[in-house]
Amino acid sequence: MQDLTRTESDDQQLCLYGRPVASRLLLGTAQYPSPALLGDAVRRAQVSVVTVSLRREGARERSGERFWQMVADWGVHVLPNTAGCRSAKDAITTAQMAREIFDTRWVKLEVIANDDTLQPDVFGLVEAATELVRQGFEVFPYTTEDLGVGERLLAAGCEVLMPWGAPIGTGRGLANPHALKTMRGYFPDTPLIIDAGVGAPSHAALAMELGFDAVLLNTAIAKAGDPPAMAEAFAAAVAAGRTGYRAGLMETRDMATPSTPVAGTPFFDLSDGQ
Amino acid sequence: MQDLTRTESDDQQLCLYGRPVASRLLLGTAQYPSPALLGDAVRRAQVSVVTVSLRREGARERSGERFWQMVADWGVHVLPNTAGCRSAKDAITTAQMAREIFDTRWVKLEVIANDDTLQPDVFGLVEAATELVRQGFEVFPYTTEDLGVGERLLAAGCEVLMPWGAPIGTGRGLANPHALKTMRGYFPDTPLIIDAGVGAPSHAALAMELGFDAVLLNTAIAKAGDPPAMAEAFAAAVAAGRTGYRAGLMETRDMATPSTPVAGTPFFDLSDGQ
Amino acid sequence: MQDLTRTESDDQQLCLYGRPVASRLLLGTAQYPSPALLGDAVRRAQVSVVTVSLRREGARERSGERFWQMVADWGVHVLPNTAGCRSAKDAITTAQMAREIFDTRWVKLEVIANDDTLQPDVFGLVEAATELVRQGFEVFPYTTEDLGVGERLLAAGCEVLMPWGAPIGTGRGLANPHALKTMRGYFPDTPLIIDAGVGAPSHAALAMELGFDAVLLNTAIAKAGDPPAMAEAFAAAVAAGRTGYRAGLMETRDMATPSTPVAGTPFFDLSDGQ
Amino acid sequence: MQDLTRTESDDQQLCLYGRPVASRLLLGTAQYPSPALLGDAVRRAQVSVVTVSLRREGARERSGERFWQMVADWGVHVLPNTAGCRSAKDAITTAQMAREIFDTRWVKLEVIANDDTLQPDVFGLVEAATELVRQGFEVFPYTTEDLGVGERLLAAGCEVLMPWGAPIGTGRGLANPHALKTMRGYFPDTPLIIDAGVGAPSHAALAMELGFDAVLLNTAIAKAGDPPAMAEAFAAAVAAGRTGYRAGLMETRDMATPSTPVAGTPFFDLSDGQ
Amino acid sequence: MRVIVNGNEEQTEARTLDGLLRELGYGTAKVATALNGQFVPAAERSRVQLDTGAKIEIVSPRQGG
Amino acid sequence: MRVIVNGNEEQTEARTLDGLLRELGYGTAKVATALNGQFVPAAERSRVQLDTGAKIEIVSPRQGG
Amino acid sequence: MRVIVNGNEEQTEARTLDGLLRELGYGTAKVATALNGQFVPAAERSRVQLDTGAKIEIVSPRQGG
Amino acid sequence: MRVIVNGNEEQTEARTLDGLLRELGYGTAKVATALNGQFVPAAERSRVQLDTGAKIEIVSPRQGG
Repeated sequence: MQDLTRTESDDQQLCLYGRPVASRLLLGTAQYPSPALLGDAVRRAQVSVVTVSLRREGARERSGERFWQMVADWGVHVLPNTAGCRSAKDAITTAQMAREIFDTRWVKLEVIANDDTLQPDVFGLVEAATELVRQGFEVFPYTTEDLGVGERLLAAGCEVLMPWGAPIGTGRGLANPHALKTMRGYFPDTPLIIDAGVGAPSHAALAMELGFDAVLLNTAIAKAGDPPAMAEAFAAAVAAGRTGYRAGLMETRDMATPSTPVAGTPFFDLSDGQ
Repeated sequence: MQDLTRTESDDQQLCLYGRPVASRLLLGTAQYPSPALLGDAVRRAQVSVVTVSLRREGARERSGERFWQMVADWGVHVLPNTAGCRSAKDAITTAQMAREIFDTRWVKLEVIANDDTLQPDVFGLVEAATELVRQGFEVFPYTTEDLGVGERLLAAGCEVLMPWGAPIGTGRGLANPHALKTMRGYFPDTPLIIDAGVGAPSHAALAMELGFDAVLLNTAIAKAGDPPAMAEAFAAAVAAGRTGYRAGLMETRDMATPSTPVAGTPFFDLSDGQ
Repeated sequence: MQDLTRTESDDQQLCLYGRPVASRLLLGTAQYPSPALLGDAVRRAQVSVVTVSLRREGARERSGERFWQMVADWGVHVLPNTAGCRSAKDAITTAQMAREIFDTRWVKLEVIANDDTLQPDVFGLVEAATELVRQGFEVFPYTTEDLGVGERLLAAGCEVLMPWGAPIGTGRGLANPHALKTMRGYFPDTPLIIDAGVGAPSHAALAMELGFDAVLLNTAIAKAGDPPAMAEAFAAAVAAGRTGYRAGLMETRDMATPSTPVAGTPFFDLSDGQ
Repeated sequence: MQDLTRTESDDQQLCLYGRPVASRLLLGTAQYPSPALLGDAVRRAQVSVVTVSLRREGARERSGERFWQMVADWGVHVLPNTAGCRSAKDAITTAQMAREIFDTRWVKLEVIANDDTLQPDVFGLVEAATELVRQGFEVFPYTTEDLGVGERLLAAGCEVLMPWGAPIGTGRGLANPHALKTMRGYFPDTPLIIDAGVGAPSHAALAMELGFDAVLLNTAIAKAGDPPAMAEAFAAAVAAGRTGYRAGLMETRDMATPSTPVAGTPFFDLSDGQ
Repeated sequence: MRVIVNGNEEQTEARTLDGLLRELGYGTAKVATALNGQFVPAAERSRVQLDTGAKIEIVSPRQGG
Repeated sequence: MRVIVNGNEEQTEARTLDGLLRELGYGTAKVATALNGQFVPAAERSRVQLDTGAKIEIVSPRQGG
Repeated sequence: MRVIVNGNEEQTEARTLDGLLRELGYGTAKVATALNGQFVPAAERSRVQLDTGAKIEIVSPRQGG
Repeated sequence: MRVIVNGNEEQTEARTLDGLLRELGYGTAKVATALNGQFVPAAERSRVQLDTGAKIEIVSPRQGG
């Protein structure tokens, strides 16, 4: 099998805020059993974008620096998140700190509504997105499949939308595939990235078959029995779904149809008479 | 992405009746827009096994020979089918003719119950399998997810079972994933190949994630907009699902769980007071 | 709400082997917390048919007689089963004993293939059905959605088929609704009763909406928190699904359509200009 | 079958803004083939609440008055909607007009985001709900399963939430049952009514089994082959689901479990030896 | 004076909403009204002045979902 | 003579199925019977001879699903 | 003599399956054969007698699913 | 003077954010800072005065999803 990540010609390559992105699998960096396994996963999946976060650091800890050095060595795009923020204000300040420390205008904007579902607070999200775009950020909003919210995020200046598949960490796949398909059709020209809830390679393939541009995930790889192998599996699944989408999926049918042609079947007349 | 078909060490490679099979995607050869596109599909997917059939041939037609020469050039295992047979008797005679002409003991045994679903006639299937095994055939029975039928096929001497995913040509994927998962658990040591009904790469990935050993399909590739690209997509999906299965899929959860750790979240105390 | 069981005129009433059956909910009698609760369930659901079984009885036990007296008082049709039989031979002998003791030609024929799924052994089932019909029984075969098996059962003389919804006792509902819908279409004139796997009233309603003639269940009522109330719930659900089926269900649509007409909406032009 | 709508004792009866509501099926009045069939549907389903709308009226038309007289004769609660409104402002003015003409503080608040899905514009919805509550309305907001939006609607003073099942008029049932179940658990004390997308009685039963308090629908009845019969079917399904929910649904299981007890099965030892 | 009634242009002599309804022949019809997007209660129709280009909504009960 | 009744070994003096039921005390109990896997109708129990090792099933109505 | 070849009636002078194939012009074509529903291996075609009304299948490789 | 650093109370002599970081020993650590919920760029830390009760966040890169 040749290298599927190379089969897209340049004009079909995904661009996010003007930057070409070779792999359509975006990877979270949390929860791995060890930094070594995380690094292996990044390499095995050949990812182009990883998400990172900010956390409080004690004076002599220096763990942030070690992590950062590792990430820098990968040579990937870094997408800092605002995970854990419960208000637009916190998310905005976190984004500002992230911009300084990671030296990037990209931010994965999370404004969380509640702990049960970790779903986006769509009001805080639009408010924060509006302000961050004003400040020059390139915002990747973690949102729902709500079309009206998507429209407001685009109106605020977002050029990418990241709807959830299912609640973060559940691994349930696409909870509402019909709504996600509708979203894809409603925003034909906006890069749409499924973020959260993807638990198995088949979920990632389905997302791509529906026409989504990329998949961002973390738990399903970090918590796999063998994270680097699972990273490779997801990379293949994303490529498979994308290639399948572009190759034109067959229409499903209600009734069976022979794959082997009926014409010329031996014993055809004899059978009739039996 | 490295070549996924090579990541399985020798002892994990699929063996069907003693023959090692490198690719877990088995490909049907019917319904392609042209022989050239069929050939491209076989090469792009790097398949190891293709299904073929027998049809009546006029005296000076020689189309069978041309087709056969093409297949021979691919250097793959050939799995002749008994497609279209409606009785054990017809299937047995067809298998005998196929053995002579394709010079193989392998036979994909189809005994069809009705035209609406093209589902196996499980009675005729067991009868024909019993006789063909007695005659030295290596039988790949196209069957359902019925465990009792599976047991009788194994008792008859079959060493592989090929349950349907959904009716032939429908592309609906796995119509009863719970029953198929049960079947996988019930026959832990028998190679199980999903045959029929697979319509999209995500379906193939799901089949492999459930632990099936391989996927056999035809229509979804032959009737794709771009069959060779779709063949590649399915090959990647099968590899993705297999790798994911072996890497240990995460458990799904009902409630959300943060991927980014909560400890050390900035503003955590401030937020509480808001 | 009027009495739904009375809304079917005589020519639409379900007939099973010539006997009119007022209620389309058939009830199993096992596993109830007490005989009193079982009796309440039978009355609350106004069932017309109950299933019973035979079990070994010690010399001075007389529990069989007490149970039988209770059943006789209900004034319902009794449908003895061959539950637990693993071979055609056992099932036939059990059916013969049941005919003598319950004084009925009806028998719910179960020939079980394995303990994991308790699914029908379709070979033993057809064998036993053939012999029992020959002996004058009116056989209600517990079968799968397999159309070929169904055809053989009809050929053997069965006039009713009872496909499973899901494995006995799982309460998972209809595991393969598409196949069951196909079965309904394939046998348009045979009474088809969903037997096993139904866990919630909505499952029973769905079965009836697909056009099945009745639903037979046990565990979902016996193991409910309040069995008589649950019996009533299932009776209502079966009536609802049946009435809905006959009243002509709407076609589902992919796109939204206003229920309130658009014409004459106030502010329609003003809104356009906003 | 006794009258299921009467089985709830007074303390379990649904109350909406302080008014007891006997039937948990709320009915839309649009799209019926004739006023007579609408009236029959209302009577057959014994509904307690119907939705109505406002539309532009020509000077000598008087169709509004005739419709209104019919509704008044039914003796039900009237719930005027703001269907078709695309902004908070339009919805507020429409609600004010409805309050005057229907003489009720109740309003089903719809602020529509787009024509493809007719989904709520959650921003406009919260804005309008806030203002209408301030003006003394009792607001029934047509919303999504978004928990954060639900919280803001409750904070605005709404005492009922009406999440969609699927887009209006699609009849697809509950598109995201897991999210709706989560919503039920998240708002344990708020009346939650499934509004829109319900296409079959089984969908309504499922909604009630998940613990929703009521179901509001229109198209599935109005567009049925026999609307009054379908109204009756839905009334029965809602009662079935509610009764089932309160009676304690069985837990689903992965493996089969016999309903008829194994102990005392005849031939048990003989069978072992076969 | 030109006004817009339910989306259609009309010529009217009336100076109040009340007068307009009478002029158009609504009589005692069960309607509710809005002027330029603002609700006008029945009791205030006689006090509300119409200007050229005013947008008036006159609505009545209808079937709704 | 040893026979197996409902899966358990028993000693019996009875020579017929009928006699066995009486000996065991079934009296008029509502039961059905099988001998060595074959159904024995009530009317034939007195004509059926028991041999050593005979397997007898004696069953009565029970709850069933 | 009339025989049925691949579902169509044919007149033939041949007395064996081998002869029939030659007469029809199959030459060295890669085919397999059955007579009256029974497989006839290539090596036995010359030993197999044809009778009037014999049903012969002559098949070759084709695409299959 | 008491301040709150990353959620914990601390005593400090420092009058600026810059001074506080030095006093606590952060040295050249790769950190970003906020004061009372507002981001403070590195270049402005020496110009920002601390008051009693000030809430300071000091964060660095971490794994994230």
